[in-house]
Amino acid sequence: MHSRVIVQTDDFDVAEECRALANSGRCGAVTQFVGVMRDRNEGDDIAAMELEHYPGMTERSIEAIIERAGERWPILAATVIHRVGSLLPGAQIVFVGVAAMHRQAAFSACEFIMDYLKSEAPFWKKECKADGTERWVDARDSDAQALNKW
Amino acid sequence: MHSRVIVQTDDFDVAEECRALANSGRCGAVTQFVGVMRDRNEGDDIAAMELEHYPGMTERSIEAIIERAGERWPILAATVIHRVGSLLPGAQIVFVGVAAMHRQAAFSACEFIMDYLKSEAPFWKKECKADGTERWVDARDSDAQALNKW
Amino acid sequence: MITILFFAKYREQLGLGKMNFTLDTALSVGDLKKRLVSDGGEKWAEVLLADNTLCAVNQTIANDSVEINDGDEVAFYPPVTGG
Amino acid sequence: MITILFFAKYREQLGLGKMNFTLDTALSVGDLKKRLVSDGGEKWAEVLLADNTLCAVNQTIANDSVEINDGDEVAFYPPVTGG
Repeated sequence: MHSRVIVQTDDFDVAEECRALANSGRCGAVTQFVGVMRDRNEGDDIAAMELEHYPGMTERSIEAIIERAGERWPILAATVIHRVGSLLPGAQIVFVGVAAMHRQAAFSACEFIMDYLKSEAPFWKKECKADGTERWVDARDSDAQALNKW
Repeated sequence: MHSRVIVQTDDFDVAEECRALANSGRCGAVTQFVGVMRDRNEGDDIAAMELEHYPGMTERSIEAIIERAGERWPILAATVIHRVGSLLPGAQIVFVGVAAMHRQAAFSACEFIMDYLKSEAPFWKKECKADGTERWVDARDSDAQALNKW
Repeated sequence: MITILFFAKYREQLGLGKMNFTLDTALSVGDLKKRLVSDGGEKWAEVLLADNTLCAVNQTIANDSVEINDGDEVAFYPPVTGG
Repeated sequence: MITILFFAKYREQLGLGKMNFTLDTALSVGDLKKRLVSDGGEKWAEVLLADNTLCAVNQTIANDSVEINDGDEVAFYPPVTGG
């Protein structure tokens, strides 16, 4: 199983990632998740966001999550790209892509990786509201609960 | 909910589709499935594939599946693109993309649409084996069983 | 008159993708199958009477009891294998 | 000597992202928290003794009983919110 984990400020190209994931004659299914920055949160208009991470540990924790996914489902390759730094509404934040022979494994592994990334990978979001004030985003109970299905 | 269903011979651009799906300030999650042509099936090397559909009914049946997904999950937009005609191994066959505010709805609706497309949308695959012989692909029991989870 | 369509393997088996059929009396899908088999013989029976043959009337899945009316589009096809 | 890192809200609350700390004796994570709070006061208690404060030792999640050794990298951070 081939894995690729990148934390970067730059945007990513979903089509390019898809092609790279599908680049095995055995691949029949690629499932991709893209997290997008919304322009509202908790009832407020959001003008921008700042994303911070823990260099080193972030990448390691995502690698470990992919490893666990690979033990549960027969997947061929997985790619995770997470952006950090300043982002504007509509921006792509995170990419999780999984290639497998068949779609069931690709779907399950992709959702599994995304659910665990949300709960374990050390990233933090700070929102800049349209009124100029800033706040750190609070963790959501629903993200912790999402792990129950695995 | 905005839906877009296209049957075409041309390839599609996953990044372009992703951007179009994310094009709403409320969108926080885009889930995408891409079916890819494998170079082996049922133990044989496959050189090419021919895809046939039922013009009109194919599009209607996919629209109906998207409609059902929209009744079950709060999704913002869904796109299905399915190629027909001659395809070579590694080619993208089908795209299913779903945009939603949150990832759970996007994941479920995307997998639901793909599972029902597999069982209901009138497409047929004919394989051209590496030895030059042709065969129509048989429907898989596993695709019928995949519907049980919904 | 109705239009009858055949797809994929069935189109090849019958060597026919589309035919017109004059409806002299109201027919169900099941009646139509019997008429076509009685007119066409063995090869048609293999296609139309197979357990997993699907039928759509005006692009909606139809079982044998569905009534066919003048002007309808009737399609017969094998289990689908797209995606 | 160990390195101690603070991230996100905690980095801002303490006005500090990274510090060195001389380990004169073996300490557990819980011991280290107590030492830092006793040295730093109220503001440090708010960060280090909060129910949901996470700690990683050498980039692996660690609870209060984990032993810290010379040269280790210890990080304190709030619940994660990426994705």
